[in-house]
Amino acid sequence: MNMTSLINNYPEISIQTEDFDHGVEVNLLEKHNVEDGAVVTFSGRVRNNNLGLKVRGLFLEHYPDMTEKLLAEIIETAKQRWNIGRVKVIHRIGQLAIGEQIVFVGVTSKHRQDAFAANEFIMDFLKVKAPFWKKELTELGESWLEAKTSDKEKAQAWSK
Amino acid sequence: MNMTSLINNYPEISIQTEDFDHGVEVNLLEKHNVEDGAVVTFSGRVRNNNLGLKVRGLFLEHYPDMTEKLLAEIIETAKQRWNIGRVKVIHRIGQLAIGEQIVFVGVTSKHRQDAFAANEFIMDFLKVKAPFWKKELTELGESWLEAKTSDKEKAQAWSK
Amino acid sequence: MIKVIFFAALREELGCGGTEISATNVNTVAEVKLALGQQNNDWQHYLTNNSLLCAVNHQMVNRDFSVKAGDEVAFFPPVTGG
Amino acid sequence: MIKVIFFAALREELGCGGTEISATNVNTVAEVKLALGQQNNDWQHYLTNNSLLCAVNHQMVNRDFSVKAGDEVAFFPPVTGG
Repeated sequence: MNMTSLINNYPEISIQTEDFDHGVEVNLLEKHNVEDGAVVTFSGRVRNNNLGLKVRGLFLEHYPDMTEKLLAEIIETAKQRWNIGRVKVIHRIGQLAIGEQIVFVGVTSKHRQDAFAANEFIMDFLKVKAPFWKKELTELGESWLEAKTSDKEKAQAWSK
Repeated sequence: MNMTSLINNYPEISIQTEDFDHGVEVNLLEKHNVEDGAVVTFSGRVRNNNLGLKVRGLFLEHYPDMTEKLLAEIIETAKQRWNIGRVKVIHRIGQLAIGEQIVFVGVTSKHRQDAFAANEFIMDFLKVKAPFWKKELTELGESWLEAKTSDKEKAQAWSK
Repeated sequence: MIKVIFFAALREELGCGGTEISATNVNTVAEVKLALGQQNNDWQHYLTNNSLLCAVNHQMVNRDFSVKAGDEVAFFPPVTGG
Repeated sequence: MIKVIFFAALREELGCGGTEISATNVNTVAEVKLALGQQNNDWQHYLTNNSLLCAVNHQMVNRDFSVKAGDEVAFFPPVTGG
């Protein structure tokens, strides 16, 4: 077990309405963590278009408690599969404007390959497993996003 | 061509002795960049051990001008291979202590898979192509690091 | 009683975030749907949508999964977070 | 003249960061090494190390690559950045 995961007061998962600071999160991942030389982060923002339609904003709904449970399972699976140190997953909910941050995944490891793979794995499964739903406000009105086949395929590709 | 790469005063490559701010770099990658929803970053720090030896610090030497040329070629290759937006590569030189940041690679894209792949590609080729050399100060004295076979193999794997 | 909750598009289609049904004669997820449809005819159409997912006590399950009094049963469309 | 520079372990082994050699009778990278070894016998051992890399005008090349007056020829060990 990695010593760094024993540090208290460092929740791995945060579902929140408020914004987060990318730099602060990276610093927390690296704080008192001189074993892990590599940190890979993913962050996703609200884009200004989707499938050719101009997007004005997003509304994010989730299933409280189940979200945290699912994310914890995904992180645990990643930790069993790769040699990684700390993990942080932040996902925002509620009303978000263009350009706002939606999601952050940070993973530390001794060797970069583990951090890259585990981070992408966590994102791929977050996309298809974690109970979040996006409603898009476009120039044509509001509509719930449909799940993408490509996301399903990405998640399935990990079991090959 | 991605509009965002036309923005001036945003050098893609920086070789520097001074430290950098991870959060500031991510903000710059995302500034006036609402097309790209995904940002993947890699950052590497000086670890406190290598091959079982306690490390006290690193000295980083490079071949000025050739480094920038090689990194620009690697970035260009990544841009041809994946649909990515902005790229930033920072590499520090000189004397670095335990825990200090060595390298930062940031890539934005419309879809996360491109940013993950391009970032790891850039790191893998930076490792085996860019003329940097690390001298390690361990408990047994100073020694130049040897290139790793595993790094060579990772870079070669991209041409499969 | 069994607690039933709905999310996202389904919540809006039903015009309802959640309800409760009696656990009597309701032994599986499929029977929860049936009971909900009997309680409110307008819901039947939306609840028979094949892409709907179901979780019982925060665990993804299929239509044959057993339910009992006190369970929380959630129905929702495929997830779209991240 | 041809400008020659050395990096990292090689620089320390030779005790020299760079020098210049005459371009006369020096047409390839291999001949640059030969001329350097003739100029300083102690260097021969280090310059014949098979893992050494060479760049001419910032471009990676092999031992048969042509060089001419005004070129910058660099010798160095395998790189270890990142």
